[in-house]
Amino acid sequence: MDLGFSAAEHAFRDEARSWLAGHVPATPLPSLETAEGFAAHREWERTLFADRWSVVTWPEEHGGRGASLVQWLLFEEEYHAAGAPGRVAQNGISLLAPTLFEHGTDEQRARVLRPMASGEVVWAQAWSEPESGSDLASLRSTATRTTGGWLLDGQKTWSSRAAFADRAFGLFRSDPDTARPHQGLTYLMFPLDAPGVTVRPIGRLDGKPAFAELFLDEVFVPDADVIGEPGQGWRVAMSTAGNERGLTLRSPGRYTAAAERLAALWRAAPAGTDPALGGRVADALTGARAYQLFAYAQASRLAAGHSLGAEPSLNKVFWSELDLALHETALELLGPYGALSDEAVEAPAHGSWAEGYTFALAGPIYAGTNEIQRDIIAERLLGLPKGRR
Amino acid sequence: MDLGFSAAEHAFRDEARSWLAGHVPATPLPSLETAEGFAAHREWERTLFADRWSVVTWPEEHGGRGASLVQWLLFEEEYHAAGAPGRVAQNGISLLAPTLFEHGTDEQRARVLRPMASGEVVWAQAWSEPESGSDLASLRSTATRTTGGWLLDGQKTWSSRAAFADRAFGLFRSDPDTARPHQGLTYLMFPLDAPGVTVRPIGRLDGKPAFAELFLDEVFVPDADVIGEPGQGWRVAMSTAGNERGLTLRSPGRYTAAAERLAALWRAAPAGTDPALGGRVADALTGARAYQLFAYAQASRLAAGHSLGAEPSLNKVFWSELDLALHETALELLGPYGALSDEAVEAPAHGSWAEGYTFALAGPIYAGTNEIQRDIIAERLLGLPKGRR
Amino acid sequence: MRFLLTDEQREFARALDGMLGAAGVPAAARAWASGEHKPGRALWARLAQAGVFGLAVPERYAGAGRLPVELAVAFVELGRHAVPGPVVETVASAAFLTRLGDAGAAGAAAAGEWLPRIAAGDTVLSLAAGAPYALDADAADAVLVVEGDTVRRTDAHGPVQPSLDPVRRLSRPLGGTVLARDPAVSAAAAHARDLARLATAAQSLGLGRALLAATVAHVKQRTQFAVPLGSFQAVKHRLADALIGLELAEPLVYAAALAVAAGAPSAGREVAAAKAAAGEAGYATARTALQLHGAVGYTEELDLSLWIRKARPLRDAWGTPAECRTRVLEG
Amino acid sequence: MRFLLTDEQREFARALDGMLGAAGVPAAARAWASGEHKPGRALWARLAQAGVFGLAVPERYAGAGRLPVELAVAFVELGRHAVPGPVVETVASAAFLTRLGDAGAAGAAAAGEWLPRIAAGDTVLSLAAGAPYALDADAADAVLVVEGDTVRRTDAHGPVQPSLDPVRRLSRPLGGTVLARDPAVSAAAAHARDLARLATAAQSLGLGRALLAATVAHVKQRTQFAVPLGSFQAVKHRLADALIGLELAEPLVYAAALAVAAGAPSAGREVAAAKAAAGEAGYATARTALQLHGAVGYTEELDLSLWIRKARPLRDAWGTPAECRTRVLEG
Repeated sequence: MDLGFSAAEHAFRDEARSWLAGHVPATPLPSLETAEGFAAHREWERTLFADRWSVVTWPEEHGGRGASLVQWLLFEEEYHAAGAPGRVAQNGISLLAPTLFEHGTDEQRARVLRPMASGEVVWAQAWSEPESGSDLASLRSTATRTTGGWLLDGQKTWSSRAAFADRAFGLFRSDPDTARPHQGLTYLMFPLDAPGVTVRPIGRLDGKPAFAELFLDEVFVPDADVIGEPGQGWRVAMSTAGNERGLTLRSPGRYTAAAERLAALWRAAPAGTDPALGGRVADALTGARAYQLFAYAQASRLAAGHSLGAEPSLNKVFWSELDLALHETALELLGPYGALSDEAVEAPAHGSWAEGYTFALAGPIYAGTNEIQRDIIAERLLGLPKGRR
Repeated sequence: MDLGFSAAEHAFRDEARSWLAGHVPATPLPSLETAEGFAAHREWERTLFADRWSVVTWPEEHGGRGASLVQWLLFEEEYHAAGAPGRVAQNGISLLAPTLFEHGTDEQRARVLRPMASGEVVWAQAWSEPESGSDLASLRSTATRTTGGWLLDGQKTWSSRAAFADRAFGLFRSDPDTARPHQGLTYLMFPLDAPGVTVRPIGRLDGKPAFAELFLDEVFVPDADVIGEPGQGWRVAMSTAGNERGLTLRSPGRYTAAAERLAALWRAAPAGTDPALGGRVADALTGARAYQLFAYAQASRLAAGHSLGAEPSLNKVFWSELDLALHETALELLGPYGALSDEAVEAPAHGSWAEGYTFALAGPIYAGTNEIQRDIIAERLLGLPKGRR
Repeated sequence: MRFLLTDEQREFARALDGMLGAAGVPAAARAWASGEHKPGRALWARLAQAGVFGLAVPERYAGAGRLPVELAVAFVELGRHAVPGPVVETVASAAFLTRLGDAGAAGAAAAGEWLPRIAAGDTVLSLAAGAPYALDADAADAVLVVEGDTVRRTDAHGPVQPSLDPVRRLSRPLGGTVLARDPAVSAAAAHARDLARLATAAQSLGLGRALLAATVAHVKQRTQFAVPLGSFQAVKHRLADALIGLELAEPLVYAAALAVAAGAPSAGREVAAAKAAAGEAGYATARTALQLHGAVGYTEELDLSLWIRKARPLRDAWGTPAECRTRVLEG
Repeated sequence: MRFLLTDEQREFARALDGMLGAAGVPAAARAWASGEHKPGRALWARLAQAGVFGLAVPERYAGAGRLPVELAVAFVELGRHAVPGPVVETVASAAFLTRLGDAGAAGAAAAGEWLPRIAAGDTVLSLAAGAPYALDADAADAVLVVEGDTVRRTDAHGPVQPSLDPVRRLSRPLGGTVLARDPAVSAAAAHARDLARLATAAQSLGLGRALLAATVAHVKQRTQFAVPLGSFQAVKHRLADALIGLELAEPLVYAAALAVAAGAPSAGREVAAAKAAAGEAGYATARTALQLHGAVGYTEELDLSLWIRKARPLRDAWGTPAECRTRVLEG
């Protein structure tokens, strides 16, 4: 049992730190969820990619550094500690790329990955449909066979970043006659500017168009943009849904950095601040550290050849509740200034606490609600009986 | 809308207060859950009854004062504020007596009520069976017809106070052939010292025999001790299970008094006490006041001829969680002395906080677990669909 | 003792509920958020006509007399319908000006000038006391700014600072003229703060009731895994907890109103307890509403967002739960 | 970085688990609670034989060297099996005496006298530092009492004060002789406190694991309303939360052990964080175990009660969550 890092890990961390010190913008970029901010963040992805910091765990041939998961954790710690911008390429990198690595063709990888990592092509996910929230197997949008490809019809929703993104990926029902709802689905990539695609931005709680509805009317997708076998989409999507991806969706570095900033707020709090908030700051520090260490242990197990199984459901519940508690504590520490939106000129820390709070409110909902995750934990990790809810 | 009390209510409260001031033992009685304490508490019931303070809401003919529910609430406030002893007659008074008033015969009331109220006959409830906890309809103990009465067989458990009590009441399956589990049950009263009854005391968490297992082997019960019609026991038991009884099971006075004592602990806490505990003390004060006011509103509605329906489920969840939070806060305020059991010579306040904590731990379990109560709240008060859990 | 709303009070609530339900409040709130106050002011006039503002104004100033219970009843409905604007600040200003008038202090003339206009719905006031920002100063006819024993009135304010509830527009009051400098000012401000807490607690309660009702309706109708969402035990229990929080906060609110009405020494403590409990219950219900609506609850498209976003600022306005708990402990 | 227990550490845990599972610990614990220490002392000897106490004793005193990670591994198992006695106090005493010996202070002779005997399981020590009571003074060969720069040893104690966990017997140490009066005493006591916190955190973790396992087994087997209790979503979610708490506390415990092993400046903070998290997770799991077992969980008849009653005192021993949070904030 050893928490010491190797010379290579130290060197990697140092290199990341000094690169970030030289490149992270001095003032925060405009919000990622605005047109202006989206463009600025896309530019930032280009900067990251140019020096091979966009996708450190990818092979060098695709613009990465072949970094280990541990190195990625260290990079993320440095990244968030440096206050670097949010990642507009995140959806593609964390949701689509693992699927391409496992199920894509060489041609797809060669064509898709580099532009994804450089921000040239920003990807949106298109999983949910109006009647399919947690119950993804009940999808209704269709992919119909046509010459050289497929025609997509139907409606997708809660497509993060789709208001400004270039392309999207999702599951479509290619065989309506299967007996079970998980069968007959196909995993496809499609352009958001193609004929037949209508993108209707949806404002989240703070009004920013953080996601969109997609209306698809005979949208042509060539065979080259099917991932895996047609009809096998559910298996393709699920095979990379857990495990490493559950860990990499939200890195511990995000929370260790936020907890440190929270502790700084606490230390600077004016006299008369509710002393009970101190305990909550301590809990945030401890929670962030716990998640960091838990991830180290998971990375160690993966490196030792173990699988995580359903364990990432623990991560999801934990980081989403930590994030919310942390930001609620921050807003309380800010007193009357905690009421300001991130767009207020006088908002503390350029509005990052307000933005973080709004973002955190969604945490228990997306990527599988925490209710679903607790069911999974109980059934798959504790072995409790399925079936009734 | 008026929170002012009438002259009669004031007079009643004043009379109770001055009687209590003259009669409440200066030092607490030994624990109710011990043989010695049981005897002392039985004696206290006799004292209460002698001056008609045992069952204030009962008609005068049965030893009460015909007091209103509001007067009862005021009496309970005074009772607990005075630090008066726990009520060993409580099970009979709050669980059996309402059933007798509604479904008993004049003969039963004349025979049973006064000795119950005076502590001469202490009653234990015998609802649960080893395989029937929350699921009371699955009872297996039987009542078999015999000349002039019934023979009871089977096993009951979690029979509160049965280790020292005189008689018990419960439901028995008198017709094993009914289609539905709620049918064919009969409500009976039986002696705990009769031939065929074996009482095995069970120690609760602190070791005290607060309840017992009852083994029944052809225990004869005369027809005179059936309440309501044979076979109608479920209906008889349930008709008084909710409504007023849900309110009177745990009076608000218990919590307002405990919250005031908690606030006194807080004011006397040594320097260096966790300041966050202050917020929890305030919450206990507010919670106790809320429950008091909620009960006033319920009493007002009952007086106006309304019914409470499933509402007492709200009371149950609220007071049980309040009680636990309040006692956990007290133990924290007591620092190292909060670890002592009520039997420790150095236990603060004669061990009442420790005893109260142990008792509070059971609150979310008995009288319908809080999980069951939340199901009831959701289904009956909010109208959510039944069936799945 | 009869701790129940009277038939008249219930009827008043029902009438307000009906009026507000038909008045297009969500549209007015959205307009208000964009700085367009006309529909909100029209709504304001209707509230005045229904007698809401007169409940904080004595009869000698053309009000209905100070009626805190009825005021609480009204503010539950204002919360239930997420009415925009400095409604709390205006009635608190009325309470402040009335006290100032009672004390015969320097600002008494202001009471005579403004109170009848407040009752009539012609004047919208904001109030800042011990806080950097005033609510909706850009929509108000004036802002009263209390600092210690001094009260100023001003029409000027700094740039609007959007808040997490965009319908609540905050800005710093600037400059202004001194209305009064008198020891009675701080006493009047303390009383006004209590009334503001009471009205805000009532709003939180009404807001929570509306959120609970909307969420119960949603989970009955929305199916997942082929059954209604509301048949899942986790959903049931979360909604049961929301109901418990609101049901137990409600009597605290009305008891606090009675204490204020009676001028009881306990009023400050009771108002604080009600504010903490109702504010927390409202916010907890909003979190539940958001979680159980899922992504659709997280959008500003549903009117639900008007309610969800308001829960936290109401919880904190005029006394955070921590401040209120401290007040409760003071006894 | 390889933040995993080694095969040797796992094997050590497995061996202890097996030994304790077969050793009749619950009976020993019940005897201990009644003041009958013989079975507990026999168990103590077997723990010593397995090398547990030597993990806190340097090699020069016939120990295995100071091995905080292995000590944490061992104490997880001691917690899992609810082992009675001042196990934490004895290893903390060992840490204290070792430091005193290192400092060459007046009490160094005591190190030479006691440490080999602690490692061998021949000496049971209790330790009181800044607290009125010592744990199991009636069972210990001696109690070390630290006050500021002074440490006393005593065999005398006041009457046993039963605690809410009857297996934990508290009493006031009385009188005694001064072992040392030296600035090194308080530094050694601070170090001992950290080790006590670490060991207690590990116990809480093991205790919680055992409670969770027992409760999962119970709800799989127990039926209500014709289905297993474990098929109810409310039951599932409560157990899921217990697992989350324990899983996330575990790495804090081992990281704290590594920090202590390395003598890192962060050790005190890390130990405090681990103590708070593991203590709260253990207590929360005990509450869940009690609730989901229902009435049967509330009796002392089931051995489960030995675990349930220990969760809260372990949470509070050697630093309540509040004290530990304060320590975390100090950085």
